[in-house]
Formats: sequence, structure tokens, C-alpha cells
Amino acid sequence: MELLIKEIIGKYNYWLYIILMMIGLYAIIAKNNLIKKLVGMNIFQTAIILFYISIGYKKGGTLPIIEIPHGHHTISPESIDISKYINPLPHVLMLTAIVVSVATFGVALAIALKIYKEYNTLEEDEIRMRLRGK
Amino acid sequence: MYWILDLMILTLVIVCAIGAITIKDLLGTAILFGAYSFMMCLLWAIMGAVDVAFTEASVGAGVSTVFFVAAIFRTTRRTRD
Amino acid sequence: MHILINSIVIGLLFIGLIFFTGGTLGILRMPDFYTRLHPAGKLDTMGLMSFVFAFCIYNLEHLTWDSLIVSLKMLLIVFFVSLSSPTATHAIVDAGIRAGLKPWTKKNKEG
Amino acid sequence: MIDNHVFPILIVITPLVCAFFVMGLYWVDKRLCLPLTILAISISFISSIITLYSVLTSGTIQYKLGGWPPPIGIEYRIDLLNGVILVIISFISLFNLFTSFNQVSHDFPEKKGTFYSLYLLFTTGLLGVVITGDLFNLYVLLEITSLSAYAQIALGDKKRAPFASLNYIFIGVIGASFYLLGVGYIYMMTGSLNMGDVAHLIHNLHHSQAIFVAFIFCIVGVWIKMALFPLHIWLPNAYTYAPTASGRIIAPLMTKVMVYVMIRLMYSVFGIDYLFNTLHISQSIIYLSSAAVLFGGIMALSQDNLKKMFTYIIISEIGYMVGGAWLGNKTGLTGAILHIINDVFMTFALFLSAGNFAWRIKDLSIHNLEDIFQKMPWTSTGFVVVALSIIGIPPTCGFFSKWYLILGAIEAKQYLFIIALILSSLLNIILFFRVFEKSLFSSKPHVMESKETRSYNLIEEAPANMTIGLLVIGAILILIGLYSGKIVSNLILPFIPKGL
Amino acid sequence: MKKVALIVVILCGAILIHATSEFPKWGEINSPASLHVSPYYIKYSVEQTDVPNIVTSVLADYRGFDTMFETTVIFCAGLACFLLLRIFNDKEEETESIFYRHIPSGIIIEFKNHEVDIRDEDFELIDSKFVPYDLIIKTVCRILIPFIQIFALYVVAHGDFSPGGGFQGGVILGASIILLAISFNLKTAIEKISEKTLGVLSAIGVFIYAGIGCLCLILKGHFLDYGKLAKILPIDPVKARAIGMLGVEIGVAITVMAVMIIIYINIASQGKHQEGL
Amino acid sequence: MIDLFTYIGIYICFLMIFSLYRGIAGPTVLDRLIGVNAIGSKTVVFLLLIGFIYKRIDMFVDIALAYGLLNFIAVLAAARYFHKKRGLYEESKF
Amino acid sequence: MEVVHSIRPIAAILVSVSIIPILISCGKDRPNFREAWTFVAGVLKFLIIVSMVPGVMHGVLYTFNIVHLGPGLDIGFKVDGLGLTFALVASFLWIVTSLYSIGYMRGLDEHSQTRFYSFFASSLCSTIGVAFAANLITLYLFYELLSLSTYPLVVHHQDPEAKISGRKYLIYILTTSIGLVLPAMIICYHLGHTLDFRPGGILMGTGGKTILTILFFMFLFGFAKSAIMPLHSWLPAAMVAPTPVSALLHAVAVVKVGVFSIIRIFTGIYGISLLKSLHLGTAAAYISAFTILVGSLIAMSQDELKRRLAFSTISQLSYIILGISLLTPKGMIGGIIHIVMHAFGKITLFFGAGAIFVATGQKYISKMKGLGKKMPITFLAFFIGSLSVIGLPPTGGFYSKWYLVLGCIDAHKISLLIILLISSFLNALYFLPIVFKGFFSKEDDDVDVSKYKEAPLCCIIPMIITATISVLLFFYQGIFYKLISIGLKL
Amino acid sequence: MKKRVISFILTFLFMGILWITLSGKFEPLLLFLGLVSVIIVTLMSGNLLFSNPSNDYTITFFRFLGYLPWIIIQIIKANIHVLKIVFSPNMMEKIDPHIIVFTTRLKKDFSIVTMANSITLTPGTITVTANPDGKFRVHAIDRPCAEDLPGEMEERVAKVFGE
Repeated sequence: MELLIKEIIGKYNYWLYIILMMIGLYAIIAKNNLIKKLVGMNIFQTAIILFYISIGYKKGGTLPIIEIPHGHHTISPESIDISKYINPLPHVLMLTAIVVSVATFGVALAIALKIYKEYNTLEEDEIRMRLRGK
Repeated sequence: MYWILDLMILTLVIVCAIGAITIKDLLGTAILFGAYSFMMCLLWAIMGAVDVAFTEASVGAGVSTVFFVAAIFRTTRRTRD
Repeated sequence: MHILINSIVIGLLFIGLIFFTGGTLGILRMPDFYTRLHPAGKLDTMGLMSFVFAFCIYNLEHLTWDSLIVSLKMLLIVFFVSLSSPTATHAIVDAGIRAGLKPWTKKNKEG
Repeated sequence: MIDNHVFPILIVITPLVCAFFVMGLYWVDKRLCLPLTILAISISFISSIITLYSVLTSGTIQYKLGGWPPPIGIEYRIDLLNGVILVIISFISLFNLFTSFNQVSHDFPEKKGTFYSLYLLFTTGLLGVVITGDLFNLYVLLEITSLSAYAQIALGDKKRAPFASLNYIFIGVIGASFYLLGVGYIYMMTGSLNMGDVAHLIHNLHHSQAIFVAFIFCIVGVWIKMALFPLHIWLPNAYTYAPTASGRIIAPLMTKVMVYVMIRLMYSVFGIDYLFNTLHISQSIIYLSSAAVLFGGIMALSQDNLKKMFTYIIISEIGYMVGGAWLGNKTGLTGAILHIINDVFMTFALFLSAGNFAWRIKDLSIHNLEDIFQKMPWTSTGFVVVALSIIGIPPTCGFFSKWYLILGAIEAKQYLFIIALILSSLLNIILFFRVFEKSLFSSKPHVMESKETRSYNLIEEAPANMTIGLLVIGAILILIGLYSGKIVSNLILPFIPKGL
Repeated sequence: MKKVALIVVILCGAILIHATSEFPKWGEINSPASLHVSPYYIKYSVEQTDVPNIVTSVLADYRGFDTMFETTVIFCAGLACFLLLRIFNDKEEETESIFYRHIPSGIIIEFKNHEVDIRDEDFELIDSKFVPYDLIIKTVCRILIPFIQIFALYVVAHGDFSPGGGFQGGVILGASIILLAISFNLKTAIEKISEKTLGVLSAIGVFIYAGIGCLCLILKGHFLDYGKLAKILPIDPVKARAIGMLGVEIGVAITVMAVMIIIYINIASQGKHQEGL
Repeated sequence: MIDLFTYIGIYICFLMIFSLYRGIAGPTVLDRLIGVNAIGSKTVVFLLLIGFIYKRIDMFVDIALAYGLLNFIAVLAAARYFHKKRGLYEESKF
Repeated sequence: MEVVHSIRPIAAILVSVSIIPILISCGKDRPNFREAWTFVAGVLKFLIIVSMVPGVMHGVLYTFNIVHLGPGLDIGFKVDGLGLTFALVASFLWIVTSLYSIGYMRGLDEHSQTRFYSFFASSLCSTIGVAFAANLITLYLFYELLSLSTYPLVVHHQDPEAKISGRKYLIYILTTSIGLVLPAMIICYHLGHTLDFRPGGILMGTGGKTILTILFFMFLFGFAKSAIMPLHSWLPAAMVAPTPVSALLHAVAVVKVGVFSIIRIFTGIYGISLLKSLHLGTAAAYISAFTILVGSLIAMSQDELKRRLAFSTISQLSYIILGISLLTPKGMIGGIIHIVMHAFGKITLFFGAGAIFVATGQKYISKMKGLGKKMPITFLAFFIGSLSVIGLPPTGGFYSKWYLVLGCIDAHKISLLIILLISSFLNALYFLPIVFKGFFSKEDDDVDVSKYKEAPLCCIIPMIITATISVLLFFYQGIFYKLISIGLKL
Repeated sequence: MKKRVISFILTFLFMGILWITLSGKFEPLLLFLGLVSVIIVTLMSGNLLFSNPSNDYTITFFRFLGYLPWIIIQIIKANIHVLKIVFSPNMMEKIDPHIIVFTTRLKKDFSIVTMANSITLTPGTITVTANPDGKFRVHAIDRPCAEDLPGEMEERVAKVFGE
């Protein structure tokens, strides 16, 4: 029982991010409205970001910003306790990923605007019907 | 102890996500999506990723939602799902 | 000194909590959009203010230049929020009026 | 004198920096945009040739970005495979500029500069994806490529292109995210992002489920981006309705680069031992690629629009390459790599010819191509050469890659794949001769001058730069075919990892 | 479609959840990810780059190349939005009426003709879907915008010591202009920063980044090897790295700001730059 | 004290859930906006709380400040939507 | 054996391609110039090929390698006796046919003549390429090129019938070559690690019995140009092409290329001993015997002259295959020399048919009664051609048939001998009546024969030449005999 | 022109102070960056913060500080009022939302905005619209809240901004 709870506490984060990701994926595939799909896309991306951040987390760790003791200008590498600081690499990667997702979001919105201009609707099936009718 | 915070925010995030994709009004989606961004930001702050949280705060709260609303303003609020 | 500061902080925190609770409850209980704005717009602001004041005081426990700066920044938060929150509330209520939402009144309900 | 080690970085940096200049120049003098673009890609092309030469003479080149040693910083690792592909990408990109500048000024009279900027970014992205030795860097560059591709595609046909592009975005993002997720799993289990480093670390983790999942997601992500058969739905529309100038470069390069990424992941990250001894999925993947080959061919047969037909051919060709890479023997991989090289040129030429036709005929339905050989003889000649190459008739290059693929399949005893390859060749025959019949031999040998046909009779050869471009590529197709022995023995075989 | 989606989702979810059994526990200190490369960053960030914020040092130096392309992605998005949406001659567009307000008298004049372009001090262009002069929002935003901007610049400059940096600062800076566009109108924002400026800025920002990289190249270093900047700056290589990062962050901020505004303007006005949200 | 902050955090989480109820169930979009706005102000506090829990408040205060400033923009934009879409004939006086 | 690297093989191949740009540039406007160039190229080609005869006779092997594709994979040429025989015939007949087609095309005022001549030239190039190919891959290359360059000739008329025939032609030829030959070739490479034609074959002792047998049949049916039943029906369909095409390509170049490829497979890839040990020769012999009989029988029932000739071709081609399948020296020589004899005989027949069509517009045998009186030269030539194809002296056909019979006897295949004799009889049955009708039947009432006269001179002269050669070959076939013997290393 | 210069200088000073508050570091590099930033902001939005710098800002500022305690007390009082309403079980009886309209004599932008935001912050009332000519529409949650409007608040605001 103890073990099970430990396992759950240790892993729930990953499970929930999977659930989140699947919500996003479902929205991308199943939703009919293009903007809704876009939202699903964003959720999907953030879920992955969440996963990365979870990788980097260390229990009891502090922010990946080195605390320089008062009165010092610098700190020698030997005196830094590695396990104290959270792994910074996933953060860096995810900054990039967020930026990418924002950029994609912007472009997608622009394209959605163009679509609306052409078809006067954002529903996928209506657009398809219009295309087929032509 | 600490994980309870994390868990609760995670739950909120999931609720927000489900809400955002089920509401039958795109403006509502946009607004809830903003809330989703807040939650994500909090989650990352909890996990110590301050830079990521900062980015999400500025992007999610400041820009993304505005783009979203602007796009809806220029298109339509109507949605069937 | 320590205990005094801590008790002030804790007191402020609880006041903030009460305000927050009130705000949330108000949002849930109020009958229509305009009335909901009242608790949402200001009880929340008030709660935030008392929280931030509490944090300010707590932070100043070890008085250094850095912590002073941090406290000042927190006060800046208060300043900005007290500036932006009523404006946001106003914007929302304005939007409601323009969207054509009829305010709920007792008369409406009775008649 | 420029240090020899500058060239690897110049390949990527020159188009990137010039993209900004082009964007800036847009507001100053619009006429300078094109020359600058050409200059940028030329420098990139020359640098990539020099790099390839030094790879040939002195072996794999490593370039440490920021001066940090590999697992800490990002590195460029250029071996023969990406050296060759770099040369090809920059060449095609440069070449396309010459063949399409009038198309661009026709399509985007006011936004020419920005378009070229986007074009340069696309090229940068592709080159970067190929040259990089870092898993995450690859993702970022992939996104640059995709983003500029989305935008370029959305600029195409007014009615359909935006919708196709948006669908592409959705699916492309899923693909990229899957890849990112896979990289995340790899990072979680190994702690590194450098390909070489990961390849080392992964040795002890062969039986890990997480690595397996990482592998699956990386590969599926790449498959989505390259449009392998069940994941291809975005491709036909997106490539069909793209504007001519960008469709020409997106269609041949994007998918091929993704195939390269797959090969890189398979052989440089996960390793042969893991792929073929630990995992037992190569059989099913070969079935999948056989299905892709056949599906592409059959769908192409049912298309009326010439460009759409070509897009399905691309889908079919992807099946070739994936299958070849998964055959798990030297010959198969050789075939796959050779086919990447060939297919870049073949698809490029296909879309070039489609562009040339489209320059004169708005609707590229096959029945509109009646007697086009008379009207546009050179374009049609080029088209015939490409078609033969795709069918796989010697001495065009298509034959030789098919040769290695079938040989590899025989060695691996994958008879289904052989059958699929041969059937697809047969389908291609039907496919192209259906067009030839229309274009070469109209049913009315002497078209009468009438009101309906007058505009048709006015059709003439496409502008010289387009036509010559197509013919040059046609000649290259044959040359590559004739020199495929040299290419294989000098450029491909040295890359093939030992133990395969 | 829904069924397909459900199947796909369940399949993917099952695979992913299956793999979690092998994961190191959440927050595990000795997970492989925390043991291989990242310790190096934590240990040597301050010594090698003089930047306490490891995220910044990794972002802009150790993996600065990624970040350059990240900025390029943003640039690309701006470019794409401009290219997709911007309409220069809207002759075929429906003729919407334009409203001008005579400020002293408050009288509103409606013009059906598109060609009218009054540039008089006393007249003010009003969006066709006219929004009344909202005093409160306008005034508050007038106070807030300079504060937001200085805060944004602060965030850019202090990326080395605290969270934040070029990207965040740039976004906030862009948001301040967007706020201007929302609270006043789009024209005001465009007057403040014209489209041309934005285009050039978005290119200049990334160019600063790449240019610093190329400068290192010219100084016989590797690309983005900021340490080589010490040759031209009167400081030691470690400090030079910090300076290089700062320069890079400024470049990022400029691009991000410009692009955010470009995207907003184009989306909100559908590329016409007439009226916005 | 840190424990207290954690408990307060959990409590605020609950409050957020309730606010979110308004956000999701709210009959009109503006109700949702109110709910989300309420979450926003709680988020600022929450960020500061996390800062204290991490004992690195100097790092978190910037985020909270940025958050407070930018949340306003989003709300304003959403409100602006209604200003614009139904703005032309509602108000007679200028 | 002396191996000489020489540019002559490639020159012989390229000479006809190199005039294509000239042809196109001459275009419609200068037909005389265009046709003169065709003629010049033909003569040049023939001369180049002839120049190699003495060398080959003295055991020289002319080779030329273009590119190296991989281990055991080259594109290269080799001129041996067999190839030279075939090339001699094809190139000589090209000259003759060029002459003929000038008359034919002008006589009928056909459209797109430039295209016609261009593709004609490229077909010849491919044919010679096949003849000189040093290995299977080169052979395959030119085989495919031939298919493609004859396609425009087949659909030359551009009417629905031509298009359908064209499709049929392509489907048969390309499907079999890509579907059967290509994999077979790759398997062959997989087994033998080379594709060079070597005396004695390359497959000895490599694969199992089953795989080799399957491979053999893949090759046999894969080269569908040889029109072995059941893959024959493209040939009658392809007869919609203009007669020069039918004549040269479908009596000489295309079909003989198919047969020649099979000969190469027999001699260069498998080797006689391997075939003998696997008993594949017998199987092939019976398949071809079946084709001979059925082809002849069908030919009898055809009323359209060109179709009858086509079915006759089908059956005659199988003679060749039968001959080499016998795997005895005499049989093989008989088979291969039949390429020559049949070529001259059949081309004469086609020229005759074409001449009749040009002069009268008549395609059907039943309508040809009495034409012989108006066109005596044509019908005389036709008669000589018939004799040659039937195998009666004094024509070359007799010689090849004679060797085939001897081969059958050597191989102790009496049943095949009987089939040969029966089929000769059938040949006589379906050819002689045409001549008979032409000369001796009374013309039908509804056909006014009197207005017809001989075809133009350009049509007549080639016919006379080929008919004469058919006769001459009866007396002077020694050179071919020697070439073939050298080629087969007998 | 003079107005602009004054407004620029004022903005510059304000921003400088703000930068020091935010940064809190006195390293030369950061101070230099601060100077640059402040100049940029001043150039970019110098005309926003003080658009009409005719008044004596210092005095207004101090008067505003004097206004603050009063308004804070008001806010707290009123907040408690709303809190009571929200927590009371029979809330629906207690509230009586309605809209009131009144005109003030305030004319300046800043004073009107201060007034409007004060109204909004003091619970029970939300400014719906505030026009430049001083006309207010206020939504009030119950009767007692709205009764004393504009009342004392107007006086005080007017005093602060010298009207």
C-alpha cells in the first residue's frame, strides 16, 4: 500500500500530462470547428511542455538561478551543490517550444482568417461541403 | 505536501482544457483558454521553471488571448461543437 | 518582534483569504452578470491587496536592500492592480451594457 | 583566406542572414531582393560543395557551435550522407530561383521581397535539419521549415490553399509534437540530446520500454511529416494548391528531408543493433511501406488533376524509401539513399513541368493537356524524361534506385515489397501513358480554329528560363542514372554503417 | 471522425501510460536526465559565463544556436502573417463608410467614399463600428503603457540575474503597443510604430543575433562563441560572454516585439490596417 | 510559516476551482470573463506564495508583476469585442 | 580471342540518334533534306557495322564500356558474331525501309512525318543497342527504349483504334519487361553477382533448381516482344501502325529484339549445359512449337493482310526460339539464321502489303482478286517473300528450315520435326492463295481494278531489293553462318 | 513645444525612478542600460503619461496622497459591506441592483477617471460609463450604497485635482 501510494505520487504527474495530451489530440482530430482544433493543438503542445518540465523537476531543488552569497561576485564551481538546483535544460528547450507554439498559433490564426474570408464559416464540414459542391 | 498543490493545479488545468474545447462559443473558448494559460503558468512556477512560467505568463495572458480574441472578432463566434 | 510581525502577517493573510472567499462566493451566488461583478471586481482586489501587504511585511523581516526592492515591487503590483482592476471591471460592465444584457432587478423578478 | 572550418556554418547562416536583409530591402528597393536571394543561396551551395569535398578527403566534420564541446553545446556533424543532401538541397533551391522568378513576380507582385525572405528561411530550415547533430535543434529547424512551408502553401490557390494549409498545420504540429515527445523520452532516459552521445548511452537501454516508446513516437512523428501512407492525408491538397514557385521546392525537398531524418534517427541514434535485433517491427513497417507504394499508385490513377496525381506519386515514392531503409541490409539502405537523391530531382522536375504547364493552362486537368506536345514541345520532352525516370526505365536514375531496392528486398526476402515495387512501376506506366496519350497524340490531329479552341491554340511554350530549367533537370536525371555507380560507391557506401 | 479520434487517442494514451512504469519518479534527484549533461551547466554557468541564471546562460550561450532559430521562427511567423493577410489595394473590398469626428464640436461625419483622407488636427478618424470615446480605459492605459514598457525593458536587461530575458521582455513590450491599439485605436498604434519600422525592426532583431554570431566568426571563433568578443571589448572572455548574451537578448526582444505587433495588427484589421479590435 | 503558505495555496486552489465553475458554466461569455478574471487575481497571489515557498521571492515577484499587468490586456481585449460588435447604435451620446 | 576497345559500337548506335535534332530542325518545311539525312544516317550506320565484320570474322571482340554502375554492373557494348548478324540485318533493312517509307508516307500524305522519322531513328538506335549489348542491363535498357520509341509509331494515326492498340502494345511490353524481366534480372544479379553475357553463362551452380526454372520462364515470357503465346496479341494489334513501321519494326527490329534477347539469355546467362541439365530447352521448345502451330492456324483465318502477316510472324518467331531451344549446334544455327532469312522474307511481304495499300487502299485479302495483273512486280516480290517464309528453295528460308530440321533430328525430337513440317505446310496454305488470287482470280464486280497501277517507285525499289536478297541468300549465306558459328563458339 | 519638453522630462524622471525600483542594482552596465531604456520609453510614450502638463504635478501628487487614506478607508468599509451581503444567507433580499445617473462638475480626464475608479473600487457601485463632460452612469448593488453618490467623493476628487 505504501509502495502503491509512492508509485502514484511519483507518477501521477506523467499520467495527467498524458490525459491532457490526449484531450488535445482528440480535439485536433475530432472537433469540427477550426478554431477549436487550434485550441486542441495548443493544449497538445503545452502538454508536451509540461512533460519536459516534469522531467527537469527535482524534489527539494530550487530555481535554476545560482544564489551568489552576499558580498561575493562569483561562486566557485566546487561550492555548487548540483542536486540543489533544478535541471535547467528542459526549461531552455521548452522556452523554445513555447515560442514555436505561439508562432504556429499566430500563423494558423492568420490562415483561419483567410479561410473565413473565403467561405464565411469556420466549420470544417461546411467548408468541405462547399468544396465538394463546387 | 508539496505535490498536493501540483496535483490540484494539474486537475484545474485539465478541467480548463476540457472546458475550452467543449464550450459552444468561441469567445468562451478564448477566455477559458486564457485561464488554461494561467494554470499552466502556475504549474510551471510550482515546478521551479520560472523562465518558462514567465514566458507563459507573458504569452498566454498578454498576447495569445488577444490574438485569439482578435481573430474571433474578425471571424465568428459561432461553433457547433 | 518576530512574533509580532508574524501575527500581523497571518492576520492580513486571513483577511485576504476571507475577501477571496467572499469574492468567489459572490461570483457563484449572485443572480446576474452585473451583480456578480461587484464581488469579483473588488473583493478580489481587496483580497489581493491584503495578501500583498502581508507578503510585504513578511519579506521585510530581514531588512536588506534587496528585500526592500522586492517589497517595493510588490507595492507596485498593488498599485497596478488597483489601477487596472476597476478599469477591467468597468470595461466588462460596459461590454455587458453594449452586448444588450438587461440588468437583473428586483422589479424584473417580481413583475 | 577563409578558414576551411567556416564553411559548414556558412551553409546555414548565409541564407538566414540574407533573409533578414531581403526583408529589410523590401522597404528600400524591391529589385534587389532576387539578386540577394540568389547570392545567398549560391554561397550556401558553394560552401556545401566545399564541405562535401572536405568530408570526402578528410572524413566526418564536426563543428562546435559556440565553441562548446558536443554534449554541452550543439554540434554540426557532417558525414557523407548529409554532405550530399546539403549539396542537393542548396542546388535545388538555387535552381528553383532561376526557374521561378517570373512566376513569383506574377503571383506576388507586391510582396515579392517577403516571399523571398520566407523562401530563404525555408531553405535555411531544410539545410539546418540536415546538417545538425542535435536532436532538439533538429526540432526547431523542422519547425522553421514547416512554418515557412505552411505560409507558402497558404499563399497558393485562393479557394483551397488556406484550408489545405491549415489541415497541414494541424497534422504537421501533431507530427512535430510526437517527435518532440520522443526526444523527451530519450532525454529522460539518457540525459543527452546530442545524437552521437545518445547513440552511446542508448546501448544499455535496449530493453527499456520507454526507449521503445521514444522510438515509436520519434518515428511516427517523422512519418507524419513525411506523409507515409496512413498518415498522408494532409499532403495531396497541400502540395496541389501551393503556389507554383514554392510548391516546386516544398514538394521535392520536404518529404525527402524527412526521410533523411528518419534514416539519421534510425542509424545514427538508435543503431542497427537496436533496430533489427531488439525490435521486431521491421517486417510490419515493410508491409506498411508496400501498402504506401501501392496506395499512392492507385490513388494517383484516380486523379484527374495533374498536380494532384504528382502528389500521390510522392506518397508512393515515400513508401519506396521507407521500405528501403527498413530492409535492414546494405543494398536496401543504399537503394533508399540513392532514391532520396533521385527522388528529389524527379519530383522537382515533375513539379517544374507542372508549373510550366500551369503557366499557360490554368486548370491542369489531364483532358486539358490535349496535344500539348505540339504547343510546348520542350516542356513536354522534359516531362517525358521525368516520367520515364519515375517509371524506372533505364538509363534514367529512377531505374537504378529501384534496382538497389529490389535487390535489397531480395536479399532480405521481402517478396511483398518487391511485388509492390514492381506493381507500382506498372501503375506508373499506366499513369503516365494516360497523360502521354493526351498530350502527345490528340484525337483531332488538326485542331480547327474555332471560338473555343482559339484561346487554346494560343498556348505556347513556357518562358525560356522555365523550359531550360526543366530540360537541365531532365539531363541531370539521366546523368545521375549513368553515374549512379560512382555515386553509390563513392558517396553512399562509405556512409553505410558497419554491421549492416 | 469521432470514433477514429477516440481510437487513436486511447491507443496513444495506452502506449504512453505503459511506458511510464519505467520512468524515474517525479522529482527524482538521481534521474538520468539530471545526471548527464545538466550538472555541467549548473556547475560552470557562473564560472564560464558570469550569468547566475542558468536558463539564460544555456539558452543564449550553450545552446544559443537553438535560440537563434527560435527567434527566426518568430520572425518567420511575422513574415507569414504579413504575407498572408496584408492587403495593399482593397479596391474590390466592400465600401464601408468611414466616420470622422470633429473634435471641438463632437459632430460625426460619415463618408461613403473611400478616397477621403482628412489629415486635420481637428478631425479624428473613428472606426466604422464606432466605439464611443471611453475615457476611463484610455486614461488608465495612458498611465499603464509607459510603466509596462519600462518593465519590459527591465525584464530584458535583467535576464542574467532573474527570470526573464529577451523573449519575455519583447512580448511585454509588444503587448504594451497592443494595449495602445486596443484602448485607443489601431491608427494610433500604427502612428507610433509604422509598418515599415516594424518590418525593419523584426529583421534587425534577428540580425543582431546572427550578426553577433558572425562577429565571433570573423574574430576567428566558432559561430556564437561570445568569448571571442573579448578581442574587441575591453573585458575578459567570461564577461564577454555575458555581454554577448545581453546583446543577443536585446535582439530577441526587438524581433519578438515587432512580430507580436505585426501579427496583432494584421489579424485585428484583416490586413487592411484601417481599424482594429 | 512555509507550511502555512502551502495550506493557503491549497485553499486558493479550491477557490480557483469555484471561480472556474463560473468560467465554465457561466451562462454568458461575460460571466466566464468574470470567472477567469477572478482566477487571474488569485494567480498573482499564488505566484507570490510559490515564491515564498521556494524562498526565492525576488525571482517570482517579476512574474507576478508581469502577470498583473498583462492579465488586464486580455480582459480588455475580450471586453473590447463587445464594444465593437454591438457598439454602433447602442450609445447615442458622444 | 582478341578484345579490342573500339568506339565503333557506340558510334553505330548513336549515329541514328544524333540526326534526330537535325530532323526536328528540318521539320515540315524541308522534307527532302530531312529524308536525305535519314538516308545518310542509315548508310553511315550500315557502313560502321560492316566495318566490324572482318574483325569479328577473325575473332576480334569489339567492346566499349560507358559507365560502371557497381560491382558486376556496367553499361557497355560488345560486338560478337550474334549481335553483328542481327545488327547487319537491321541496319541494312533500315536503309531499305527509309527509302520505302519515303514513298509510303508521301504517297499517303501522312501527318507528323518528322515525329515519325525521329522515332524511327531512335528505334533503330535501340535495336542496335540490343544487338551490341554486353550485358543484361544494357540489353534491358535498350529493350525499354525500343518499346518507348516505337510507341509513338504505333499510335501514329492518333485515332481511337490506334490509341487502343498503343495501350495494348505498351501494357504487354512494359508490363512483362518491368514485371518479369526486371525482377528476374535482379534475382539473376543476386545469384550471379554479375550480368555480363559470358559464354557458358553466369548462373551455373548458383541457385536451386526451382529458382532457376522460375527465372527461366520469367525471362522467356518477360521478353514479350518475341510474341510467344499467350503474350502475342499485341503484335496483331500493333499492325495499325503505318506499314514501314510494321515492316521494319514488327517484322524485323522489335520482334527480333525479343527473340534476340531470349537467345542472349540462353547463351549468355544460362549457358547450354545448364539448360540441358535443367531440361529447360525442351520445355521452351514445346512452348514455341505450340505457338508455331496455333499462330499458323490463326493466320489462316485472317482476312486482313497485315494481320495475317502478323500471325505468320508470331509463328515464325517461334521457329527461332524452337531452334535455339533444341540446344544442338545445327538447331541453334538454324534458329539464329532464321532471323536473317525471315527478316528479308517478311519485310518483302510487308512491303508488298504496303505497296498494295498505297496503290489501292486495300487491306483485305478477299478484295485483292486480280490485282496481280495490275501490279505484277509487287505480287512477284510477294511471291518470293512467301516462298522464303514457307521455306522453299530458291530462297534463304529454305536454308534455315533445313538446319532446323537437322537440329530436330540431332536432338531426337521427332515430334518437333513433325510440327515443323506441318507448319510449313500451313504456311504455304495461307500465303500462296494470296498470290494465286492476285494473279489468277477473276476480279470481283464491285471492285474496279482497272484504275489501279503500281505503287510509287520508292515503294517498289525496296521491295525488289529485299526480294532479290531473299533469293541471293539461298546461295550466299556463308557469311552469316560463319558469324553465327563464331558467336556461338562452335 | 514647451509642454512636450516638460512632459518628456517628467516622464524621464518617473521612468528613471521606476527603473531603480525595479532593478535595485547599481552596476555601471545596468545603469547604462537603464538610461537607454528610460530614453527609449520616453521617446516612445512620452506623450502618453503627461499629455497636458499645465498643472503643478507635485502638488497634485501630494494632494493625491492625501486622498488615498480616505479612499482606502472607504474601500475597506464598503468591502466589508459587500462581504456581508455575500455571506448573508438571505442575499437575494438584501440586494437591489439598479442603475443611477448623475452629473458631476469634474472636467479633467484624470479627475474623472480617478472618480470613476474610486466609484468602482468602493463596493456596491460600478461605473458603467463616464463621459468627459462629467456624466456618470453607475450600477449599484443596493440602495444604501448609491445614496451618497456623488457626494463627498466628488468634493475630494475635485480638491485633489484643483477643480
